[in-house]
Amino acid sequence: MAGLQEKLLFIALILYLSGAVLPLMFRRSTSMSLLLGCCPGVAAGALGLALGLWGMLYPDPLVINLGYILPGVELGILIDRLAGFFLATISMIAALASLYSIGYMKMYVKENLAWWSFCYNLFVLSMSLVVIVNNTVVFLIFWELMTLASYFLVTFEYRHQQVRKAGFGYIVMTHLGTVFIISAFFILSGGGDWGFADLAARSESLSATTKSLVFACALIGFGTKAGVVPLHLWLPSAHPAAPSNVSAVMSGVMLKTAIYGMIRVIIDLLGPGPAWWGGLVLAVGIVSAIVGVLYALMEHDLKRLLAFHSVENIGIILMGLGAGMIFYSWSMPVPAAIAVAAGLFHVLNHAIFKSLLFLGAGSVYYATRTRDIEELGGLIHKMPQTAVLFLVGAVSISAIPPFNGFASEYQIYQSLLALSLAKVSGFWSAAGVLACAALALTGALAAACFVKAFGVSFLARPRSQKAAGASEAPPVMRIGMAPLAVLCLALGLIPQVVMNSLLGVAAQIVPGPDLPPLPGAFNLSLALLLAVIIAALAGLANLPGGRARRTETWGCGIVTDASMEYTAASFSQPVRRVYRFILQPKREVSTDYSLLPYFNYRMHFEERIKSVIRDFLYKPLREFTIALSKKWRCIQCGNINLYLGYIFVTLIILLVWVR
Amino acid sequence: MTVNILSVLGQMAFLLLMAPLVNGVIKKAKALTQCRRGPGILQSYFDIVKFLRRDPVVSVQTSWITLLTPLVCLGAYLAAGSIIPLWDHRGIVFGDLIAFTYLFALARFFLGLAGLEPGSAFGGMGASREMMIATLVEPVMVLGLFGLVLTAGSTDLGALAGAGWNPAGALSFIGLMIVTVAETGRIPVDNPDTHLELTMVHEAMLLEYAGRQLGFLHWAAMLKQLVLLALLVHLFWPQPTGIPVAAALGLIAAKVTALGLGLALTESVLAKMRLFRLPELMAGGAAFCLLAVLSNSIM
Amino acid sequence: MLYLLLLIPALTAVACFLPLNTRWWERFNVVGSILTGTAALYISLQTLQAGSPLWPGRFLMVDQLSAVLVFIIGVIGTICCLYTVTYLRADRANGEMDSRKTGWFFGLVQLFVGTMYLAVLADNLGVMWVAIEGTTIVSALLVGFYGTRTSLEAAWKYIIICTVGIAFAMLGIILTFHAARGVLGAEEISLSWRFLYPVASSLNPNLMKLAFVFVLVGYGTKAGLFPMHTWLPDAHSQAPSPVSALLSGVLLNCAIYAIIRFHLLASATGDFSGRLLVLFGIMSMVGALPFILVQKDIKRLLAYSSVEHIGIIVLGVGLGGTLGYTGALLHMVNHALGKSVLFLSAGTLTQSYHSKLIPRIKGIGQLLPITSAIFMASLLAIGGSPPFGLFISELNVATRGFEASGPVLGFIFLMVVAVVFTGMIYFAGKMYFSNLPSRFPRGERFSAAHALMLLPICLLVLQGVYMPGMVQSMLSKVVSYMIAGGVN
Amino acid sequence: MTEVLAFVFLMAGLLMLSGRIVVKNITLLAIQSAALSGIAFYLGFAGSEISWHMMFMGGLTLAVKVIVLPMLLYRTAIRVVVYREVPLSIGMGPSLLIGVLLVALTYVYIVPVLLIEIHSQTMLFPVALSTVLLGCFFMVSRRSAFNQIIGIIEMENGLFLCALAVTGGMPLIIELGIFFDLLVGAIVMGIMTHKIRGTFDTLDTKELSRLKG
Repeated sequence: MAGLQEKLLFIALILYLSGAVLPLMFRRSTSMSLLLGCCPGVAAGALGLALGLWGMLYPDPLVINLGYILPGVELGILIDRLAGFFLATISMIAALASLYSIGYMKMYVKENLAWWSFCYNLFVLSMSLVVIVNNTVVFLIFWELMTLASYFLVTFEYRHQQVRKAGFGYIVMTHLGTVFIISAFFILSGGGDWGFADLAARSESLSATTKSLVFACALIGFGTKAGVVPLHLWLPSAHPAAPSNVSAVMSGVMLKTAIYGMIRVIIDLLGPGPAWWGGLVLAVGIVSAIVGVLYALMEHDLKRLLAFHSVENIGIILMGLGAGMIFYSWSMPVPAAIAVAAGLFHVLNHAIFKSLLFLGAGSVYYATRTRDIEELGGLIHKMPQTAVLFLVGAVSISAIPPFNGFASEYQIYQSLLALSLAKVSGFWSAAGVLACAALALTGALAAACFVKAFGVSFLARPRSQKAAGASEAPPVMRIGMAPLAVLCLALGLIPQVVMNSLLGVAAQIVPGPDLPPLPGAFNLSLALLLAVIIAALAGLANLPGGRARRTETWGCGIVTDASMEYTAASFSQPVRRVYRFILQPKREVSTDYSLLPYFNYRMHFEERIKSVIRDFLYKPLREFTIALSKKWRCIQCGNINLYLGYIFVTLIILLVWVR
Repeated sequence: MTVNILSVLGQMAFLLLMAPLVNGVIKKAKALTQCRRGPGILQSYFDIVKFLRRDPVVSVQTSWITLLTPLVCLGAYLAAGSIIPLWDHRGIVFGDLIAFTYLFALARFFLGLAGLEPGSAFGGMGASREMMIATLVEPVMVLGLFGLVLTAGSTDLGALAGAGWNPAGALSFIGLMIVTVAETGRIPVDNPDTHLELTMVHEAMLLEYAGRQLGFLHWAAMLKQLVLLALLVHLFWPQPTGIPVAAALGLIAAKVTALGLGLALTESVLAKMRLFRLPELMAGGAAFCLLAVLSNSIM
Repeated sequence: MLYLLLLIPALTAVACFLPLNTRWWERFNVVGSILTGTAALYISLQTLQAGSPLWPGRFLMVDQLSAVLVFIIGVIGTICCLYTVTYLRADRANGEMDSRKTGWFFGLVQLFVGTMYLAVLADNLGVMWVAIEGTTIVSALLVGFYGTRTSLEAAWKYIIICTVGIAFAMLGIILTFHAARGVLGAEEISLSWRFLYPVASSLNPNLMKLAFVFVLVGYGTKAGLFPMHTWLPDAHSQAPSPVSALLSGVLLNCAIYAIIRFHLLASATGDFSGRLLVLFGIMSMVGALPFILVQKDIKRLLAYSSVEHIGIIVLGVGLGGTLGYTGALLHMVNHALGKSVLFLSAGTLTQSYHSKLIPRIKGIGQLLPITSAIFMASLLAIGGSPPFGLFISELNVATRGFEASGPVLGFIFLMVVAVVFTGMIYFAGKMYFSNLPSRFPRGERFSAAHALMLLPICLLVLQGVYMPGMVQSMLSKVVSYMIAGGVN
Repeated sequence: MTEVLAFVFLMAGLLMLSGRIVVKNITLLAIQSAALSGIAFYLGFAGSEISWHMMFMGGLTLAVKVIVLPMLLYRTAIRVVVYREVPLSIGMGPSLLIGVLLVALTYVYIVPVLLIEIHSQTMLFPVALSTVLLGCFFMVSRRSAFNQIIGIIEMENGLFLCALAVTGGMPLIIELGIFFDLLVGAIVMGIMTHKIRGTFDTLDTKELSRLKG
């Protein structure tokens, strides 16, 4: 039985590798290299999906041992339920993104497409391998490969200044984050044993403080990659910089590898810890969710906006995981498993709708060559199908029933409430409800944000020639997006099916009594009810006959045009003003009286928000480091006598110090 | 099964028919408190019928979203209403407190889109304000409702019946009343009777609507108000059990009307607030709900 | 057999000093270096396979440890010598070197390589000292070869500082000799590693401590440990690129090799030497870091990164243990491979941009696609990112750090490495991801030089992802040999 | 006898620190080397039977370091050195003081405390060690490239005395190797001073400080 899986796995790997290498050989013809780069990815993704589902549903894990590849490093493939889940998610998204790329990358025929597909396939390959290896060193190798490949993907359009900046920030922050990950692993292993099994075995014998140290390192390290506040700074600049199909994969699943790492290290390897671990994760989640969505609401760059929403959703996922960790520390395995499963469910859902949205944004960019939503508008007439797909994504990410975003957030709500109802202490009871309120705030802000995003970019009149000249994206791109949209609805209608299989995954991480399957939730009936009512009303609406008459929008007597429409900036202004204590908006209004002394001829209005974290945390740090280094350089001042003096003094000091 | 479906339909019909009446009562009471004669109690029915007769006129900018929105709004509020077990609890589960809250979000989402679609400045303004207010209202609403969940122990509305009938409940009641005022777009948050662009929120989004669709949207607004009041009644003013359906309905109607009168009174004694003073009002509501939560979680 | 390794370079050098024309010199050089390389590879692989010293002579011996060094010199030395040909052609084309001097250049390079072979093959402390001093003298001539102000300055600093250091090392050797004489009697054998290691534990600990201090300062100067590293950036930046590659890839390793030998000797009587090495390792890493962050000159950048990597190696040796030694040895090899390629490709870049300043070197990806790809790859490798071998060796050292002395040391180590990586990737980005000034012609053709530079990269990748079992067993033999204190 | 020579040896080293004038330094260096060879000869004779090894080294030292090298240096100095007086990086007084301190350090701390064994055998060792340190410090304190060569040769003298004192001479072949190695080194440095003089018109190492950072 396992032999088949091995074969499948190796076929998938070979497909990815061929997708990486073949285009380099056929780099002469771009279309050829594009096809060679994308199609194997689709096939391999399908295989990976099958493997992952198998590993997720089949009770005993698939173990493949490949022997010692490096001194003391034994490479083993371990597809247990957790790994299977993540492998399935990654492969599914990657496959669809590859399909989409066939159409999308045609935009870049001038660029080096072979290089793109090399990096892209390597990226997906390392992502898939990161979640299924069972040795920390190999994990780190593929983790870093993933970072490196995505770095080169982010800097694909390196001719733009901000893309270079974004890429640099990305690689620096993730690399520094990796330091913490490595520390976490090695503090845990404390020696030459690098296998996850050894780590798990050793974690029992560790002292509480050491465990907390490992926890902190893991949280910082993986948190950097996942983009939790305040370590999220690279995310909103790096994701938009990449081509949209890549951003879809990065935002959809690459962040999830960090979530995988957290679960693996913190919950699986470390086991139950003190309750404050979970509390901290929960708090981090809340902060990330609210800050992320607030900044998203201020963005007018469609992809930056989506990137900030990734920060938000990672926060929501962490809320679920945090609740699970708290239950775990209270040794309540059943609610713990449910909470973790809720988090995983949101992982899946976010992967689906976020990549759907990014691909939609990519189609918009493909059609209009702009990402600034102030220049868009009226696209629902130009590209109707893309509009529908994007709307589905928008509704799902705003957690609106009956779509999947609502389904997973519902489960997280339940877990947080369970936190309060456990009645362990007044503090936690209050905390649970407050966390729910925070989640509600996040949901409302997200809804506001996507009303803005969809309404401004797809509805009303085109605000620029670019938008006016748009046309529907090529079919292959729409085909790539459609399954995601379908999944958004399907997972929203029958969440209990997914939840039950995810409960199996969670039960593997949080061992306990085997759980009763969740009862069928109400979503389906609710959806049916809605559908019936709306259909009935639709019938009723047309009862007395007569169609809707079309006329110009009423503009108080004058003919309205695009310049009178509500812009994204003006849409978000009330929120900007209400939440100014976080956003710190600065507005400058300058009036130009050049024409007439009393009547202003032209007004210039500008309101920009300040990134508090960058200005007060990162900038000082960077400047301090540079200044210190400049100071330090003076020891190499070019004077040979001084140099000889160094040697001399060193010798004398050592001689004195010997005893 | 059939009985269940019938009862669901019955409850919907009840809500649909009840909503204009409650609105009319509130209007009348308001007028009387302001020493006006005011329209008749049944005026809202006449309005709706009038609107439903007319064919819609829509802007050329609009797409299917504008046509769909009224139906979605009405449907969402109906579904929300049918979640509340007005009489003895039924077999089919359409959702719980969370679903209830998010159905409102569904309606709001589409209303916002519809406001933006015609491309007139009013609609956009209304949409943006509505969304901002929602970000203030929803947390408070969740805080208040889930404070009650702490006592009831479940988010199921059947279990929650009368969960607020305790001292802590009084606090959350005040908080939720403020939420209701904001949600129903009444003074001091919004003024349902104005068409002055500086103060419009809800009406601004409806500005481009006409005829049948406008009727639906007005109806939806009344329904929303009724559903919220009914929820408050269900939570804070428990029904005596074991009474026939008709009596239960009568009681509900009475209680809802009473609450509506309360709303009318508050509305006529208060003055409209500036938009950016709302956070303070909501903070007040949040404070009450928070107190309720704390007292519940300490006990 | 071993004398071959000394004879061939010497003869080649003599041949190159003959007054012939450039073509002949190039031929001699190519033939000589290839012969040397093959011999070296043969010897080292034989020894590593056997896992015991071979061909013991009066002054020469090759055991597992020196076999590793012979391997390094064999690979890097050959590659650099061959690359010298194309480099000098380009130089002559730029008119930066007078074609009559090329013979001298080839000869000196050959001599340089020969002295380094002598240094690692020497079985006698004195001979080793002489050889290392010899490398200083020869390479100083090479560093100053261009005869410009800066190169002369660099050469002068180099020779003076290193000679002073070496002198101290001599003191250490004398003390060791004194200590050994009491045990072995006053003949040459009491200066011979072969005979010293078995009796290492019975040497006088005080003397050995003091001897190690002198040796560390002495050879540490040559190896470029932090406070004594000052000659290194100057020499590396001013020397012709092949020479820089040899200096940083091989010469430093020879000095480290000497230190390791003495460490094995001294560690038999107390862990003093180990602690000292750890101290200097960390100092070198931290001390070199700021220079890397704010650097304008690309070759100086690479030089400082050499200081940092030497620190890593010394740290690994000092920490000891299986992981420590494995990491140190692997890192020696990997760093040699990566850094030499880096210097060679950087040499091509500086030649074609006529500048060493990073701000002037823009858009290398468009000007020299192949070379710049190699450059980036080796830079990432040196930065310590997979799939290259340095990642693994650094992980070994880091693990040992966590194991031996708690989280703090390991964390500092990892942090320094990561920050260095950020610095290097920053400058790499500046050079690679930027737009080429229009005055340059674009594109290049794949040539033998590229093949030369690709070879070590492939080796590095192999070391980073899959190391054949044979190599692993060789490595483990060497490590166990070192743990046993140089005794089979 | 050895005591007297050792004293001369050490004094020469100290006096070098006090001298600003190149020629004077060369003379002192010659004197020091002479003392060294004297010690070698004495040790060679002192033993029960004559140790040819010592004799040979003594002779070599005499020939090369007392006669040839100083002559060469003298010539070069006349031709190359710009100023008769050497620029200092550390003032005369302080440098003398530090020199004395170094000698004290060797005598009081390093040898008696760290190296009891050797201390018990011979009193030449501290002299040698302090001379090595003095030579190094001489190079630190002089800013002239030329004096750095002198300093290196002084250190070398110290090393030889060490070898003599501690081990009674390393194996001959080794010592020869070391000897000629350093000789070649000195010669190469001499050539370099020529070049530097040619390019920089000075030997002041202050000029040799272009490579920074």
